[in-house]
Amino acid sequence: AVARDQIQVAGSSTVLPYAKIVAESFGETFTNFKTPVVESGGTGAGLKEFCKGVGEDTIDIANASRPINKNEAEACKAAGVTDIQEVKIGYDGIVFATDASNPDVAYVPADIYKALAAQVVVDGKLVANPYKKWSEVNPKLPAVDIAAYIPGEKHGTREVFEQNVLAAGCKASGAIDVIAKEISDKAAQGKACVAVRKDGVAVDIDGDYPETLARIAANKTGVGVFGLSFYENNADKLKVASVNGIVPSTETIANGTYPVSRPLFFYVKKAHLGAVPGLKEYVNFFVSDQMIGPDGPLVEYGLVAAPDAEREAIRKDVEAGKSM
Amino acid sequence: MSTSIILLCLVVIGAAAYLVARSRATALAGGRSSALHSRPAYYGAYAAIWAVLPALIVLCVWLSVSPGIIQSSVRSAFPADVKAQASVEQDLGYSMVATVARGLTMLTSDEAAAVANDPAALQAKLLEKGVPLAGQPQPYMVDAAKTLNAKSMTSRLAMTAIVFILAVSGAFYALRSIAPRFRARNRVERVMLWGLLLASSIAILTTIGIVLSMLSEAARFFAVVPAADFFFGTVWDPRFAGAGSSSFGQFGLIPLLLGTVYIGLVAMLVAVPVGLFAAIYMAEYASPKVRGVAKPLLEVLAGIPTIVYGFFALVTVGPFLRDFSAQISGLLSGSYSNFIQAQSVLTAGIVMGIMLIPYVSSLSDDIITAVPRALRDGSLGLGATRSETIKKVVLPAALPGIVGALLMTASRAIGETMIVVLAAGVAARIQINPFEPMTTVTVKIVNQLTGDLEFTSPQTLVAFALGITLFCITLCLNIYALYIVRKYREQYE
Amino acid sequence: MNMLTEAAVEKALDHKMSNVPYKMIGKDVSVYYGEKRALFDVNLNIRENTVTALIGPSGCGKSTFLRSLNRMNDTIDGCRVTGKITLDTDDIYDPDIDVVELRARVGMVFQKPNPFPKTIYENVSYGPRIHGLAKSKADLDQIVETSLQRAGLWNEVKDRVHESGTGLSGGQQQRLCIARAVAVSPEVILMDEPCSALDPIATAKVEELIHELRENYTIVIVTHSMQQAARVSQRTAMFHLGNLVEENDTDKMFTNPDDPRTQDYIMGRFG
Amino acid sequence: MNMLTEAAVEKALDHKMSNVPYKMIGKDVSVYYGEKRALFDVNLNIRENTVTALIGPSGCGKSTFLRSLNRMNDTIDGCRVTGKITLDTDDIYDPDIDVVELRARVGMVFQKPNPFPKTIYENVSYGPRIHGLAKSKADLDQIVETSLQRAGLWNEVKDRVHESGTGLSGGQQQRLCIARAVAVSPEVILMDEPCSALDPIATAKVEELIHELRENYTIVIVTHSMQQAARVSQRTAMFHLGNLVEENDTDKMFTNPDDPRTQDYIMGRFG
Amino acid sequence: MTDIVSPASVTVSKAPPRRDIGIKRRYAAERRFQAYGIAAITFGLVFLFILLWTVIGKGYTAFQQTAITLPIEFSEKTIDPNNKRATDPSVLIAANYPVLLRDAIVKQLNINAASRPDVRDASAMLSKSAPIQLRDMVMSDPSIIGKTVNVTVLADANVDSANKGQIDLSVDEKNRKVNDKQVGWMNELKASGALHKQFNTGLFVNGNSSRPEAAGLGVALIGSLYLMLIVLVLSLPIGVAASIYLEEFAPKNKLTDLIEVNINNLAAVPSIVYGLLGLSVFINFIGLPRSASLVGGLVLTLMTLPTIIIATRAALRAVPPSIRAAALGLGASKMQMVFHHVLPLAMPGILTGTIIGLAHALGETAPLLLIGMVAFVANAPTTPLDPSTALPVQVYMWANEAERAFVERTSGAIIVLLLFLIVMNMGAILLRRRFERRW
Ligand SMILES: Nc1ncnc2c1ncn2[C@@H]1O[C@H](COP(=O)(O)OP(=O)(O)OP(=O)(O)O)[C@@H](O)[C@H]1O
Ligand SMILES: Nc1ncnc2c1ncn2[C@@H]1O[C@H](COP(=O)(O)OP(=O)(O)OP(=O)(O)O)[C@@H](O)[C@H]1O
Ligand SMILES: [Mg+2]
Ligand SMILES: [Mg+2]
Repeated sequence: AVARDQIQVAGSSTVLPYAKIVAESFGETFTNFKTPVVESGGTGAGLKEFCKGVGEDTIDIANASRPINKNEAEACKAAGVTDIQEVKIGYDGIVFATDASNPDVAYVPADIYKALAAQVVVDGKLVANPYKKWSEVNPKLPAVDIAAYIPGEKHGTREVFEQNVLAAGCKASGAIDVIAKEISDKAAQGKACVAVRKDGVAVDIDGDYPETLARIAANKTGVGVFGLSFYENNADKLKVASVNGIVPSTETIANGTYPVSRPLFFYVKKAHLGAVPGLKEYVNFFVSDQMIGPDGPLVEYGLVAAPDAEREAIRKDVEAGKSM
Repeated sequence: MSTSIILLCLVVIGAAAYLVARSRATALAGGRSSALHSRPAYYGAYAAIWAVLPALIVLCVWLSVSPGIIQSSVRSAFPADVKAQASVEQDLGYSMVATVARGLTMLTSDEAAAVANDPAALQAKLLEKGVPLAGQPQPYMVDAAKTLNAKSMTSRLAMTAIVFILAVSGAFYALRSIAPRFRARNRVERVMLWGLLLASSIAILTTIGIVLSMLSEAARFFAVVPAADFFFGTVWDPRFAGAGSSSFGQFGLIPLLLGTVYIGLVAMLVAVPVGLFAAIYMAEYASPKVRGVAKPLLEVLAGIPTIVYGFFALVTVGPFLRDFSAQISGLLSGSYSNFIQAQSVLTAGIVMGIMLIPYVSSLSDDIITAVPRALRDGSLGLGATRSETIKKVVLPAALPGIVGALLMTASRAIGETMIVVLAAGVAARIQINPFEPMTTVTVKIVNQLTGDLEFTSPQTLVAFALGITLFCITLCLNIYALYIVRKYREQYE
Repeated sequence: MNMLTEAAVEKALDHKMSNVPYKMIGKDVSVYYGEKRALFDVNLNIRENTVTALIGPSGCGKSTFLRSLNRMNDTIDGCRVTGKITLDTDDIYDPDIDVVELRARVGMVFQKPNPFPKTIYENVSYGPRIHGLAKSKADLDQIVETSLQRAGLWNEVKDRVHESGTGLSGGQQQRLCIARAVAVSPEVILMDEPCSALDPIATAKVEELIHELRENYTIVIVTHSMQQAARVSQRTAMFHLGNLVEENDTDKMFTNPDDPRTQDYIMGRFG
Repeated sequence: MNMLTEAAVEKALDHKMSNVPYKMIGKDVSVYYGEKRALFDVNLNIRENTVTALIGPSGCGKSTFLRSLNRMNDTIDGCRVTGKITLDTDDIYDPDIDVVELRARVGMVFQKPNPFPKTIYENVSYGPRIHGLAKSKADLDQIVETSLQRAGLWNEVKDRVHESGTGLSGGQQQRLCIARAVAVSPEVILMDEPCSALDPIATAKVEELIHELRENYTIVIVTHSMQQAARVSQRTAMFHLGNLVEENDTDKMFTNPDDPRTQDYIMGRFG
Repeated sequence: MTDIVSPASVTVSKAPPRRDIGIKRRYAAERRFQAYGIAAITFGLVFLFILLWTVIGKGYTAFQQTAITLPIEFSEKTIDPNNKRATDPSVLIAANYPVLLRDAIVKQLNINAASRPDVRDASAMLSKSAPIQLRDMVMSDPSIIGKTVNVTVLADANVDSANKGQIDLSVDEKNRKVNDKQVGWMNELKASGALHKQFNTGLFVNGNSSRPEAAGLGVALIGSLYLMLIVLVLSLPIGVAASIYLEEFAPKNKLTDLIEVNINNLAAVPSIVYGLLGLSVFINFIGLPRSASLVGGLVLTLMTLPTIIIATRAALRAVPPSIRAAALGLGASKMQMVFHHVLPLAMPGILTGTIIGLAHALGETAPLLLIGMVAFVANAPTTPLDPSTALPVQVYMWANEAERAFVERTSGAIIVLLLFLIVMNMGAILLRRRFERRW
């Protein structure tokens, strides 16, 4: 094959909008290099391509909305991709929102757990979730049917939702103790805590946020799970819910008071740094404050910037070429 | 010489061979073309084939094999310390060499001399020429690039020579063998037949490719998940497998399969009657004008991207059905609760059915039109009405073709994703109410492949298992359909 | 060379042809295929319970006239019929008339055998079935058998009535088509060269059938064979270039035609 | 009743039929359609420059035998021919033989007219074109005209040779097919009831053509008309139930056949 | 002859008793049957109409775009303060063009340059791609430096949306992307004629962009064009050739049965599986580049082949055997028979298969996902080996964008896709009409 003169990036569709902004600015700033190609297709598929091997015909960067895990790293290694650099670019806030016409809502994880878990504790016993209306869960909530549009099992967001909301709610509502009594296996306990009811009240969305938005438009009392950036772009149509009394925003997420967020990454094949023209420049450009800094376009789009010190550390790691 | 020029020359040689052979054949015939076995044009074609085909094959083989050979010979000349590196690193080094080599061909000899011993200058110079390098080339790379250029040049020269020799000698061989009784047509047709055979073998190769590209991953899936759990499992609940969690859930095929069948069935229930009646109307009743307009218009339905249908279902059809059902139940029982969910088998089926209409209507229309008029006359002459004629004579005669079209339609229904995702959701459930959501195998194949899931986990690998399974199931269905068609086939003359 | 068949004997006994009432009356019938005029003001009446033969050189419009008698021309794009044709007292081109009923009353056998790609049984039972002529399966079987017998095909196919009709030889196929038409028991049967694909034995059978049918049915037959016309028909009409040249009692026609063209045609060559 | 045509006169002058060399020799020819055997060890030779008529009741295998003479049976799935058939000295079932060349030498006219859905001109010029029989457009025009003339169709279609061949009447279509076959000037012409759809005038023309062609070509014709067989052929072969019953000089066949079945067939009924 | 027509002898037969052949019932059935036909066509067309209506209704605004004309002063002080451009052209690339724009809009709106929020809000009304536009102007003609020129730059996507009324201005200012001040300026600019709508050429020529106002279908159009050319050039001949072989030449045995079943089965393979195939065969095995339209074309070819083969075989089968016999009887070889007679007669069916197959291929995203064509590509491809996207991919990606302005662009892209489809099919449909005939 002909020597490649264009950076190839693949991976998470959550990171895609940010990578796109960076790639575009990169192409405009470094006129010697072509604008990188950024594929979407999911973290898994991206990492799979990434871990296919080293060389011209493999991609240079994988975007990920979750850290690479052990098995994947091993698969990478087996294919000769030994030197991988992990770069964190910031955080993605995950928010609950309803149609703008609804009154303000405030949740605590326990409410959401009770509304959406497959089994809840009623009178000290585990039973299949009987709740139909929010007001049954918590009298302070409106008396409307529970309908939640949550990320499907293919999404990384789902895991965050389960860990930070359901598991937390499970614990907070005290259900964990009942579960622990009924189920001895530790792993099974965790599972039972985060199992979502399957009677059509909680709807998995395997598509992207616009689908969730459309579903809420069709069912005005439904609650959807969105990325912060998506919410901000559609703030006129959506009303965001506070969790634990904290309204999600870049500030509350960055300082850690809003509980539901996750880091975003990309992974660079270090072997390619010396071989693919522009790759080094792209990585440096990405982590510069011009991009991921608090005034950068990524934050404007909805990324939650990492704190100053963390960004500094990221840049230092990149400079040093620190690999995993 | 560039490949395109070589190709052009081959075309010219082929054309020349064609003309010479043709006129030679004409001359041999001495004006009595019946003295020739074949038309002169066939002799021409025969010579052209000999001139072009072998040369073309050699050209293709050469082009695909030579870079590898050159690469290994260039790499064998790498310095020892480079050779000591891992082979992947050498690969990258080589790609740098290739870039440098490409850049060097763009430099004039003066420029080349100027930067010969200065890698940094070389990099800058190349950048100026539009060939960016990732870093400074090492000295050995420049040498290797020069060797590479030299070798490529030699290879190309040799290839050009051999190709031309082959072309010309092929042409001469063919010209020599021309004789009046020489069966040029048969030879040419044999080549054509091979061409046709080759074309139909692509279908086989595709199948093999599909199976192979899924088999090893599917095997890895079955290494982790017992086949019985997969095939007979009634619960589909793969847990998210991202970082950290190593447990995985249940992978029951049955709910997906049922959903596929159910949604496909509803879609066919919409598409087949509508499509068939549309086809019948266009073929038998409509004036040519109406048909000329309606048919292409309906065909537009096949070309609308499925995501559009998906959003149509999500935004329009689904809520409409939901509210409609609420109205109905309100009228019947007084309680305005919807019994049709916004996402349901019904929604997906209807919308998919609409998309499939042209598959049925256009293909069937062609097939119905092709039924000879004598059959229609025979029936009309007996006093049958037109609809009776169509139902009892025309459709049965057209049946094999129509079944083919229906099979294709069903196939398309099975393979559709986007509409199902948006109209029926992704919840894998076992139930029989068409007003409730269900999902299909294809949806899960796509979703498991494109999510954030860990790619080595069974959650992703299950996509391959699903793919292979679906493939086998549809294969069995097709075999059965073929058997049925054979049995009821009515051949007309 | 003609042997005196039973039919011929009986025909010789037909004296008062001119008194037989008309079953169908064609008045100023013209047919156009698009721009092209294929029939020019033909006035031809068909007598009841009579076999009328249409003869004339190829392309003269025999088939066209025949097809206009049961409005099969309707099915041809761009075909237009003017003038008036009546069946009994009904104007068959009256918009009120029902072509289905018309065609059930005026059956047709075509020039090219066109069996349906179905079994022999289904071919023959098709007409009775759509018109609901059989009350029971046994009834239907009976109709199929009689029709096949009448068409002289029963013995050849009785063991394979459930095999495809298209697997028969050309002649067998045509007889199948005749059986199919007969099965509907129409009032008038139009036959467009029904025997052109038949061998003499089968032809004789069909002619016998025609003779039999004549007692109850009116038959119009297009034929190229003068002998056949002479054998089977009581009236003969001669067409030429889209015009009706002459219509007469068959005997007269073949012995002492009024029109010199008929004379030329009949005497000049023979079939 | 037969008029003594020119052909008949000339035929009467053919004395030494048995001395004419064989153009095609069929030895132990059997044909199977799948399991069904349609021909049983037929030994029939076709003499050069002779018209051989094949007669016999419908379904007896005449068409089948005819089709095996130019290997048209090859095109039917499951059809198998055993025995040996030679054309001149070539075994036509030899794997080395080129069936295309064979069919160009042994032309064929089918029972049902089957013009291509193209113009009349294209229909006729197709054969000469693929065989390269015309050097120029004018040449081709000439061939088309002659062929149509020979088939007695020229006068009817000369103004519309560029209109579709399927728009012709049944008889015209069949003559078009004959013209198409003749245009290739084959050595042997096989005709499967070529006149079954023709009127007497056209039939006479075709018979005349057959007579004309006989001087240079060998002709095998299947017919249901005894008269036609008697008029045009010098040799006649009679088939029955897949067997060759008798083959003989036509004169002898129609006056004093050797086989009682032939006698029955010919005398028992007439066409 | 006269005696026959003489009126005196005309007696008309008496009609026999009418048989009951269920005329009424049968005609009712006939009418029902026809009504079903009309209903079926109407059903299809109505849905087509609804679909088109919603798409066009949402998308037609995408063909217009808000632009702002500003007098821009290309001040040398900002662009090249040290006057080094003669020796180092790269200063022109790195120059601070946003400042030029900021100054221009501040001046135009008479904003206090010291009020930072105001200045930021005003600058935000211009597209982020405007500086690139200025840069390109300066690069192509450095003599412009020092002059003041009227330049029409794109407005920011949010301004565009607001200008088209797609943003509900009654919503709380906090919750929308344009604030009241910006709306005021907008109206001011509109009144002065500086802000106006123009035809959205960028939609057809630009590559993809993360800025809605600058995002275009250029890359996708070229990509789709390549894809369709490749699919047409490969799948039609291969499909027809394969069908001819299977239908006319192949011995009828178990093997050809297998092939037939196999082809039918390939039609049922989910399209994403073709993506898997393309990934493993064309990219990993043969080594073609990722994201290239060549690979996409090959994958779509394989996906389209079954459709074309099935349609073609049905069409070939529908050609009456008598035509074949006629050709063979004249001494045409089987090849000649097929190519001269059978194929032309089968043409309508073949073209239908092609139309439907191509339509399917044109609208397909899933198989392109795995071979890297569902991607952000900004540079227009020059060869089929360059990275590119396709129209449905663009639709898919834009449908998943968060920004409001992408909503109308998604519909706009669908309209373009449909136009593409119609243009593409037109030829085939005209051809098909020519070949159609009844016999
Ligand atoms: N394609 C076929 N498949 C099976 N059987 C066939 C086929 N063609 C003909 N036959 C059978 O072979 C026998 C001989 O048929 P053939 O067509 O040769 O008769 P024929 O003498 O030409 O009759 P006709 O005068 O009616 O045309 C018949 O019994 C017929 O049913
Ligand atoms: N569908 C048609 N379209 C145009 N012209 C037609 C059509 N059918 C017949 N004709 C023309 O009308 C004239 C009469 O045709 P018709 O079929 O009635 O002749 P015919 O007497 O039955 O001939 P034959 O004995 O050959 O069957 C002919 O010139 C024929 O070419
Ligand atoms: Mg006729
Ligand atoms: Mg026959």
